[in-house]
Amino acid sequence: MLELLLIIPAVTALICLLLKDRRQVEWASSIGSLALLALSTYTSYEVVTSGAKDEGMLYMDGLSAFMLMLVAIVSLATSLYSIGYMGRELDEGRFEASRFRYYYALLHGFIMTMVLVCLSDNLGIMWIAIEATTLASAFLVSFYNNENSLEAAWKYVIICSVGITLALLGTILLYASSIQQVGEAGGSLEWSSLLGMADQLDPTLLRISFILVLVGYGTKVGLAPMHTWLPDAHSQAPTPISALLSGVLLNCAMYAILRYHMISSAALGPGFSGGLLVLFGIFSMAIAAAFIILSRDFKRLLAYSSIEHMGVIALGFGIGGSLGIIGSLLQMINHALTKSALFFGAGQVYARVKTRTMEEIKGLSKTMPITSALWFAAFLAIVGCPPFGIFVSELVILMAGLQAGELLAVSIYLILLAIIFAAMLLHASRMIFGEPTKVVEKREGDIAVVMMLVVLLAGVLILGLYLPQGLNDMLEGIAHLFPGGGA
Amino acid sequence: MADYLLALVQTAVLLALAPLLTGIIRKLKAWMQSRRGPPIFQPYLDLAKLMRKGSVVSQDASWLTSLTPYVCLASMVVAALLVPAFVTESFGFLGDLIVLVYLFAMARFFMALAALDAGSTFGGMGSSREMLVSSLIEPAILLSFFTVALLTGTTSLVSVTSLLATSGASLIGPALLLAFAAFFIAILAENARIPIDNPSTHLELTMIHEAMLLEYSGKDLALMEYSSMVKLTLFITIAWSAFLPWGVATQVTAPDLALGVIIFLVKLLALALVIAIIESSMAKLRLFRLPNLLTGAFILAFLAVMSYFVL
Amino acid sequence: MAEINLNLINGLAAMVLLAAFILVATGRLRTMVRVFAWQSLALGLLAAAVAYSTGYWHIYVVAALTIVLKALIIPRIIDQIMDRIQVANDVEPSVRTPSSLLIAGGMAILAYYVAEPLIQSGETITAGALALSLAVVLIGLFIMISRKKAITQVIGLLVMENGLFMAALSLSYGMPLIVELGVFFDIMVAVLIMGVFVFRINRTFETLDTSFLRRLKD
Amino acid sequence: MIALGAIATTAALVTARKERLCIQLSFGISAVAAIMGLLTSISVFLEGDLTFEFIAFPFLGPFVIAIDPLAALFLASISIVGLAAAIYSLGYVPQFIGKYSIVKFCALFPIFLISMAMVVASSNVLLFLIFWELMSLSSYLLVAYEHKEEGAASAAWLYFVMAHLGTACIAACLLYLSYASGSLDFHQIALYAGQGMTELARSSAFLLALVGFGAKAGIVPLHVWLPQAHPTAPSNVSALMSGVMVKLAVYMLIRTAFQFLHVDILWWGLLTLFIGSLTALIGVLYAIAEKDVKRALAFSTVENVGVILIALGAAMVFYAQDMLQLAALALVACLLHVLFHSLFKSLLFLAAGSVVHATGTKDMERMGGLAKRMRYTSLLFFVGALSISAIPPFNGFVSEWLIFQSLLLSYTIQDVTVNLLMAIALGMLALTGALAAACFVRIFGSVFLARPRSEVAKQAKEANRGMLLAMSILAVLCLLTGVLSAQIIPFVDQASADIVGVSIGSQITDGWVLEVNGGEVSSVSPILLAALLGLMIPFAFLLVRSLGGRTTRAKGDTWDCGTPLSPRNEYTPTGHSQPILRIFNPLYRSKSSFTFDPSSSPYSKQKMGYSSSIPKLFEAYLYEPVARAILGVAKRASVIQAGSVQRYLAYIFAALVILLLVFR
Repeated sequence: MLELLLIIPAVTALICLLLKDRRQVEWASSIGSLALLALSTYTSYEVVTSGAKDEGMLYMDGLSAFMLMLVAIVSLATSLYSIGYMGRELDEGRFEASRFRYYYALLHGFIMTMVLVCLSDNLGIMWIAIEATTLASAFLVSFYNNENSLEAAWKYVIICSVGITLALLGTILLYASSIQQVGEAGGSLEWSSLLGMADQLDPTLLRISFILVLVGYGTKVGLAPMHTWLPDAHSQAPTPISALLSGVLLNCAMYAILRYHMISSAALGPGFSGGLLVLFGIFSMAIAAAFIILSRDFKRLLAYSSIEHMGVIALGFGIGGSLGIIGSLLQMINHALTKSALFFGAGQVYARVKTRTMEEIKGLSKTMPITSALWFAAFLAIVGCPPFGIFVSELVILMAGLQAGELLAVSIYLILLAIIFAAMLLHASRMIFGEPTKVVEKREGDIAVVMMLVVLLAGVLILGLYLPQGLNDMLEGIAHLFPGGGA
Repeated sequence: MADYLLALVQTAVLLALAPLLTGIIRKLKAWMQSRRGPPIFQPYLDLAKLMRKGSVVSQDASWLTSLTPYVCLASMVVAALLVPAFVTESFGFLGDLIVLVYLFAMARFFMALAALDAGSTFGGMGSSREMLVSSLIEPAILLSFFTVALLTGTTSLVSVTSLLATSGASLIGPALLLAFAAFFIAILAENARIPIDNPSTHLELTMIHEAMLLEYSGKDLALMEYSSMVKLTLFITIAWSAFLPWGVATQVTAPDLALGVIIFLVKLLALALVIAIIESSMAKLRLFRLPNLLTGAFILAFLAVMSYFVL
Repeated sequence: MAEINLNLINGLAAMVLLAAFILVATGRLRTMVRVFAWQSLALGLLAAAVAYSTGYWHIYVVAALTIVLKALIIPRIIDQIMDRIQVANDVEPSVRTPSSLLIAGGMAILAYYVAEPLIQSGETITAGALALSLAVVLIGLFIMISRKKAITQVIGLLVMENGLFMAALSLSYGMPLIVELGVFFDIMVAVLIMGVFVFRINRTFETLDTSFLRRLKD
Repeated sequence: MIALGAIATTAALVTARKERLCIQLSFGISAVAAIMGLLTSISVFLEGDLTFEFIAFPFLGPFVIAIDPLAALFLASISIVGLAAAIYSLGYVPQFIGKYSIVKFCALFPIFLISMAMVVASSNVLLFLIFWELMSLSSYLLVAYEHKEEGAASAAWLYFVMAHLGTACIAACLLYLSYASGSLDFHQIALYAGQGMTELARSSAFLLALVGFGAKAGIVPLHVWLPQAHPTAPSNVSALMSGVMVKLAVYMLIRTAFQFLHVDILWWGLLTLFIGSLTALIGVLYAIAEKDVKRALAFSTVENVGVILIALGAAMVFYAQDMLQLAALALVACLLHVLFHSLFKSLLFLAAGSVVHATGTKDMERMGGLAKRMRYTSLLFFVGALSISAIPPFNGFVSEWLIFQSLLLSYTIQDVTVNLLMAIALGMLALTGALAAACFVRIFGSVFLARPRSEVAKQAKEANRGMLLAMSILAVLCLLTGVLSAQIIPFVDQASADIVGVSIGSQITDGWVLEVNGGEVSSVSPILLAALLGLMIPFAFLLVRSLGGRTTRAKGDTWDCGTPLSPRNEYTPTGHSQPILRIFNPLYRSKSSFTFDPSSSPYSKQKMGYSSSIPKLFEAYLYEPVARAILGVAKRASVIQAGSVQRYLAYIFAALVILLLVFR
């Protein structure tokens, strides 16, 4: 039954490839992602109620159901948005008409690989899926085919493949440790069985394998020293793709690290891997803070804010405890929704003002009042203002940090959050308020996008004020999955 | 009920004596500068003359100018109600030392505003300098009252006087004397006497208090002059009854009362003499040298507090 | 009989490391591709030897695949690319050869330092090869860092893959078959994509020198 | 109340198009909501606490909303000022119709009001933090409302960043307390927080709370945003902000210090006392030197916050010496001053708003002579000025008198150094009081009296009815609370008894008279004073009429000793404050410069210019260096993203090597 989840995006990709006419391709892609969302809601509902589903190669428990929902929601939003966006790009002749089909095919191929990451039980398969995401998205990043996007794509491919090779080495070491301990027959790469026999694994091997995995997949997540590809890729890729990239791809890579984190905390106790996650989390926030202050291009600004939020999520999981895990999971959803809203808004602003350097943009609230108001609300949400969810999830992580006694990390976390808050808000308020510099006639962004922004922001707003019971049980279920997280 | 009547009489005496006191000071000053000087009842005659005159008001002035004279007089009379002069009876429950300070502040507030109202430079200069002087001297006044509160445990003037009067010489220590000295400087500052301000001239450089009255004429001028005279008498009576009240009648019996009144008059004359001596021997300090004197008063009061605790 | 096998395996592993060192030393692209082919061949033979000594048939399949894919097909693809683009043959290393050799030596020592505790606990016959494979991985990474040309970065990545495969062999006689196949498939696709990109870069930048790729920065 | 607020916001959003209706609807409903708030607070005083529970985040447990007397007191002040501001906005907001979007203002105003009410009502840490930040967010958007003016957006930004820093400190402190006591609920924290923590932890928690709430209240080193944000905000918002929002920080500081940490360390009280007097002095000094009328009022808010902190510090010192009677007295004085300040400061801001609305400028130099043109506004401003300068019959006098009494009674503490510090605080408070009076003489004099100094001031016309009604409500309240303070104190005492544990209501009030320690220390009867003063004025008028006969009152021009008087040689605000500026120069470090017109003969100069500027000390020495440091670090860090792939790979390589070495 889980295979169906993989087949849908694959089939949609194929159909898009074959269809010639633009309208049909658009319809096919939206139906495909709609079906994906429906099926994933059904399966995750089943998982929450009747426990994990193990079907040979594929395995689905609370955490993967959660990730699947995330992937499905954001991909639906992206495919709907790209209809309008790519349509306008096509009319402006930014790329040849023939490559229109490739865009949608690659998009759904990319979605399929991400679904595979969430579902695969075998760590090897998961590695292959992540490698596939890199390859699929490499073409999408270089879709515009100009120098900058090519450079960004090249860097993206090279850095990520290096990272993933290191991760493969980590997987090999883990696999080897499972063989030595249990003998030839028991050796398996299914993380569920590995989790079972975690305490018998050889600690030194496990420690080195976690380091390699953390550095490897950390490159895909964009944690601090390995984040360098992220701002280039996000700013050069077409807007829907960068929304998908930062909304979901980073989370999938984080999901992979979490699997290893589960195994290593079961074997070595949460101290080791948790400490590393906290270290990388704080380091990424620091680097992101430095660059947010200086950045001049608003898409790069959003990319750095993704690095910062991934740092916060890593910090949350590193601190652990049921509060820490629930806080980071909440942070993941809120970040995915808000970041996609921000990118969609950015697309609208770019379409209107035709420049990405923030100094030249002024008085947006005059040129496009509603869209800029929503965009500003998204900015407020991403820096963590109360009615929106990120404020609550950051507070929950703060509580977890205090309970875990990580006073130093928490105080740095608070200071960095404040600096980022000040810097982001300064950029945003400069763009939104004041007299418009460019004489641009007052015309609203197209309605479809405005509606999408409203839906996304409404989601984050609800999560800020009230946590539905169903979602709450799901989160608590996941918290119990983590060995350390049972508290 | 009797003591309220007595308090009323006491206030009436105070109000009546006020112009006489100013007349005596002027006479003493003149006498010291070896000139005859106007008769001591001259202030009464001036007030009566002014009462009959009509008043001229500048067309730019607002409703505030006509309201201020009455507010000043009212606040001065209410303050008079609270101060025990020669008998330890007054409408004490109405307010204590701090309320007195605020009543004087009220009069000063209205006067300064009225000075600005006519729009002339003199008024503005007078009001800005008056506010400067008052804000520098207020800490000294309150700290001297603080010393009194330390000594007697209460700030209501009536109980302070009765306590100090009955306890005789035991409480007259350095604290009280220092506080009295600080308060004396405050008297000079608040009532625009020589070292701070020159009451007798209209030269814009030297007048602070007079500048504020410049715009007034006729009845309003009479009221303003009268209230500043009452203010001077009140300050002197407070000085005596709050710090060195021996000789104030504590029981309501005829001989005590008579003795109290006589001693009160003698005390008034003594301080008037001291003020007259200072006025004829010292010149007016430059405006920006005033802070040294006024901070000196504050230090005196602070020393008084220190000496109470330390000694 | 077992000793011969052991010596053969260790010898072949040493050959692979030697090839990595030569790669670091060469200045010309063509020879780099040649040396890479030799390295993959040695690796294939190593796999065959391990298969022979352990009797696991699936390693034979993997060994054959390595030889066919990495020793023959990929080098030809790279040669084709280089002919089509007429790229200058020199490698322009940013780090002079002697110092890069010293660094590669340092890498080997680090690899050994890291792998040392693992070797004791490893039961497989080829545990000793782990330190060597780690060294090859690190050297591959170093090649990517120190060489300017885009193609050298591809070759560096492939060398890292070889190191990985050798590590898998030495630790646990390779991964389950499906995973191995998947890994090979991924490498093939990666090389194809990089080839496409190399073409595009050459068309837009007229050179493969990645130092021109410096426009995106903060 | 909350439901009504929500309806107001939705109403505003729904009727976006038709501006007029949207204004009436949203402000009408928020006025009704304010009245409801007032009723709830009164009901709490009469019947007792009001609690209400609901589940928002299941994994965090139930959220509790509880209003105890202390919260009810603040809720009352929010509702009164909210009511007045809502009515005022009916007349004030239409002026924005052309320039800015009305729906934004009408939607945000009720949210701001409701979030303030909820801050007071919530008794759960997370709920409190959410509404606290929501309050800063909505006020940020309102302050940035008139973003066309230059500097508005940056002032709003500074305000929001400072508020956010404050929230970060508060979050750290409150969450640490909830961790120490094991639950998020205020009552649990109040019961258990004390035991679990060491002395160091308690002091650090207190310091965090002081800094966090201080940033919001505007104590000296953190006050920088207040004089920039309040003037840029529309007047009804700045009235709400400085009237009420600043006080909520005091509300939470009281709750944290007394209920959670059971303040039993002496130096906490002394520190608050010291900071309070410093804030008061610096606030008033800057207020006197200020030319912009709303900035002067903002600085005077800083000064009043300082006075409140002095009273609070005194209460803490008494509580630490466990002299509960005196602590209750000081706390009552502090709460009274909070309540009264919210009344007269919002009155002053609303009046200043109508002046700015009428003349279009905030610069006092170009005003003058508005008393005749805006008769009622000047009268109402006058009432506000009287109350803030603590002139007897009005409410400012009563609260300042009580603060003086509590400081005076400090001599009962045995420790001499504390007594001396209290004496110094008394001196500073007296100086600040007098300077405040001077400041408001200057403001009232230069804005309303004498002749108009500019064209703009000449055409000023009276504010419309809605604005006048709102202001007169506040003015009447100022007088009533002053005169009838004896009746109000029992309510305030209920709140302080809840905190300090001892009720002194009976001791303080006896019929119409306010007494301290049952009258044998001192007593004042505001009502009788007012009656006497009220009686005396007509009596004096009659006396004068009887003595001097009919008073003829002729209109002449001001005495100008010959030279024709033009409005230019009136005493301008700069002139008025110049002597004080010179005397306190070491504190100001003001730079003044004279410019001469070189062309004319050396003896008689045609044109002479004098300009004096007060450097912003705190920005220069505290905020700029911090900002420069952060920027410097950021620039150095930006070298990482230098573009070359090799360098990026080198970073990964380095990270890997370091980790392997460290964790082998």
